[in-house]
Amino acid sequence: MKLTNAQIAWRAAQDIEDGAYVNLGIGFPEMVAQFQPSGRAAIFHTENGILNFGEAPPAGEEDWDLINAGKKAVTLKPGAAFFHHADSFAMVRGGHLDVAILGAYEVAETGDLANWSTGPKGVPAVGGAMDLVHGAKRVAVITDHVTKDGKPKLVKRCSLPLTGVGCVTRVYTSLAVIDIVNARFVLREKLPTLSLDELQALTGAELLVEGGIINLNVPEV
Amino acid sequence: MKLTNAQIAWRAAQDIEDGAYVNLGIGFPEMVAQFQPSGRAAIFHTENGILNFGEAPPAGEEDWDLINAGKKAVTLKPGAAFFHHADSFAMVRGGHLDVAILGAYEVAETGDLANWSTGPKGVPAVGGAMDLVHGAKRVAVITDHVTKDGKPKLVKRCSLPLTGVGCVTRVYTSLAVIDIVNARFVLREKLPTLSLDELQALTGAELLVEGGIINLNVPEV
Amino acid sequence: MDKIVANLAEAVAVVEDGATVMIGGFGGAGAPIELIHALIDRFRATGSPGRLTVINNNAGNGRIGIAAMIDEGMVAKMVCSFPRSSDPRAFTEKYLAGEIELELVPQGTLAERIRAGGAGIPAFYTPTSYGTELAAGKPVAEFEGRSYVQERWLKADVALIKAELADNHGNLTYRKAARNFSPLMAMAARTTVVQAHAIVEPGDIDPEHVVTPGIFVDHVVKVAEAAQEEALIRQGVEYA
Amino acid sequence: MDKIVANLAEAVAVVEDGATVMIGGFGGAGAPIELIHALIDRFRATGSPGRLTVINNNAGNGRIGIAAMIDEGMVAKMVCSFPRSSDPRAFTEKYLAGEIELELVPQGTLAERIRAGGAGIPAFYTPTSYGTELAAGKPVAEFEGRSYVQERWLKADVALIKAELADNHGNLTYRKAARNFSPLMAMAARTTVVQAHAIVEPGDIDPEHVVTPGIFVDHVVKVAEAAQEEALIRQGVEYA
Repeated sequence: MKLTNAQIAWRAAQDIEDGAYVNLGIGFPEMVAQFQPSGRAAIFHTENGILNFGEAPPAGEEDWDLINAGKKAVTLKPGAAFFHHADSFAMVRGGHLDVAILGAYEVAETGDLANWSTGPKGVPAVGGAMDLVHGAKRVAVITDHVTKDGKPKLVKRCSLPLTGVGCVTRVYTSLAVIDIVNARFVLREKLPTLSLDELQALTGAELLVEGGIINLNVPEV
Repeated sequence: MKLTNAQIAWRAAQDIEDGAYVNLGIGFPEMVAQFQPSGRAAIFHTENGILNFGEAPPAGEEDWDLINAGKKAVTLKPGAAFFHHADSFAMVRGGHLDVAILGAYEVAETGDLANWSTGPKGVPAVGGAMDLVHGAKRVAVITDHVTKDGKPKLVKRCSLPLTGVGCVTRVYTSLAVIDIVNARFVLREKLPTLSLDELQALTGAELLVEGGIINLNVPEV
Repeated sequence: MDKIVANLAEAVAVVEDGATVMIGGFGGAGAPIELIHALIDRFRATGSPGRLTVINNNAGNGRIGIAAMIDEGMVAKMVCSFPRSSDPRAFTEKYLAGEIELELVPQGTLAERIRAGGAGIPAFYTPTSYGTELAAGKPVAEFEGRSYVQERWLKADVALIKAELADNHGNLTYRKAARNFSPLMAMAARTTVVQAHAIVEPGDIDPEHVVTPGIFVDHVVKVAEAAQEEALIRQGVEYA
Repeated sequence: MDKIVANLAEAVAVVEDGATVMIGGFGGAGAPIELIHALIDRFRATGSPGRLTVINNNAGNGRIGIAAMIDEGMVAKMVCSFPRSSDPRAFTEKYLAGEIELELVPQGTLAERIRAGGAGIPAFYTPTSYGTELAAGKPVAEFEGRSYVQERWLKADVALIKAELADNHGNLTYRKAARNFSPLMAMAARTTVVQAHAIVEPGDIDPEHVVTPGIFVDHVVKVAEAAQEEALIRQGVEYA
């Protein structure tokens, strides 16, 4: 038993404050926007030059000059702004975003992240990933706890090419919520159906426990 | 006999091409704008964030949010633009201006310019002078040929604090037009009433002559 | 999301003793006179905030605005490019008496250092000031045969700026050349406080026309009838 | 002052063999398809310009635009952050065959390097890519206890960009997120060539709303009915 991607996104969304400025990585992290708790409205930033964009328009009503970083059509909310790429990455690199939520191939207990390259084969592509891991006040990762063939994605040291060094502070997985404190994994929440030993066995570095573990209860979404 | 400031400004204005982007230093250099040859229109830049500003408004009609770098009220011409200070100095430093015309305390044959400080006394103030000497495709100086007490302003090496190193390429003085080529003064034009020896005696470094001296004839303005 | 605050006193409450404060404006254009005077009012009433480092292109004019802050003894240091004006007494007197520190920065370098602070660029190279006394002690490097000076970012605890329109997200426009340093300072300060001529509904500022996106803004106070520093100077007004 | 040129062929005549060409756009938003296709037409007719270095966020999509340039064999090197797209065949095939060079640059670093080129900043420090293979061989330095990578400016011989409105001074506005890299590229190229949806009289663009001031622009050509790259891709259009 594990959380679906939507449930991981839901859990990550609970930690986003009202009025926070948020960048969601392309792909799976984009789902986080769907699960904002009622009464809270984050302002979403896309690195191609929009603040405060909203949902996708209905099919057929796309404006292809109004897209997000994943090149998907979006809409604007009142109070939006357009700006060029240098200003956009000034927001990123300058520490103006409250949260960036990204996907991962591997996260190390040191906070190192690998999420852009699976190695030297094929065409490498980095996009904004290496910029996003620097600057946001909080860099969080959402990910399955293990790879498709069951290997830990939370590891002692990354084996894949790094996106950034010591940048991740919280990981939301399909099994747990884990903070990175002083270059160690600290377990905060886990699925109640899973024992600590079972979770540890699926994790590539030691899980510390400080002051109790909360049950990770996520609704069906 | 020497040129008035207005006549020096007139002479400098003759070298500004139609459509050139020009920054005029505050004070005396601002006069250059009055003497554009007919049929030519330069675009004037002021470092506080305006392109294509025009003359001063009539007294009493000033808008003090519409000023030049000397804090004098100006007007706009059609096709003007406002921008912030970083963009403004990107224009300066990035080589986008065709000409900057500045005043001088001293100009050395090396192209060094001293025009911001007369020494350690009083309150130092530099403004945009050190930025303007870098980046414009052509940095010209307009100045009296000598100081008020008759000392050369065109010198072998500057004695006053430098504004920039090797930056000036042409000097329009009250007596002559002089280019700086390979760190030497090359005389191009002089008042016909003055002999070369007389001009040399008023100049602090050797004047080279290459291919003839043109008579510096300037109308009453 | 509502960044609007009720009054000037609340707007400037964020400035603490010893803070570094960026203040928008080039001469009188863009000078947030009402925010500055609210800060002076607070200092007169409470003795705080003092020992400020103020970053502005100039160092005050006459007996109002930044000059009045200096007169009041609130300012320990000025970072500016041109500490002269039509009436520079306030700064000049304190400076010559050794009672105020001055960091003189070329204007374009000042702008770029502030932008760098806002953009997360800790250092950059510029040709400006190379070979001059203002480059003394700074690292130099050669790129493609030309020499450059390394300059560091400038950041601030608070920016005080003046805008034309604002919405409750903090999106801003400016008025003419009153724009100058303000969009950069909004980026470079931990807390940006804005006095706006008018507050409009979100969406009333066309997203294409936003100059400062709200992400760079923390507090906005409406000052519909703002004074223009140059006009006050010409009227001989003193904030005393 | 008149920067308007009569047609696309004249607009792209400035691009020479071996040139470095910045091309605006992020995916399809802002891609100056008509300028690119005019360049391809010239190449097909004359065999020039070839051996180009192209700077763009991406490396083309489908069989149009930059992808068509690559297919045509005009491009020796791409500088980009993300050489993938919904149909990346053109670049992928040439890259895997070793027939095209790739300089991969993080997106924010790419933007900042282009801005630096336009702003006369030969080098700057950024935290981006520190400790990664994309920082290999680059100088690093520590500021205030944190490590940064030194990055160099990017300049170009020519920029090809798409604007919404232009006047004959070259003042520009953009449409929505089609703005992206274009204002930066206009600054960083020796010659900036613009295709504009409409050409208006000087003064028709409010000086407050100008995004790219004319000083950064050299030639403007009107393309009233410009194609949108993404729309062409979805229609399956190929420029062959």
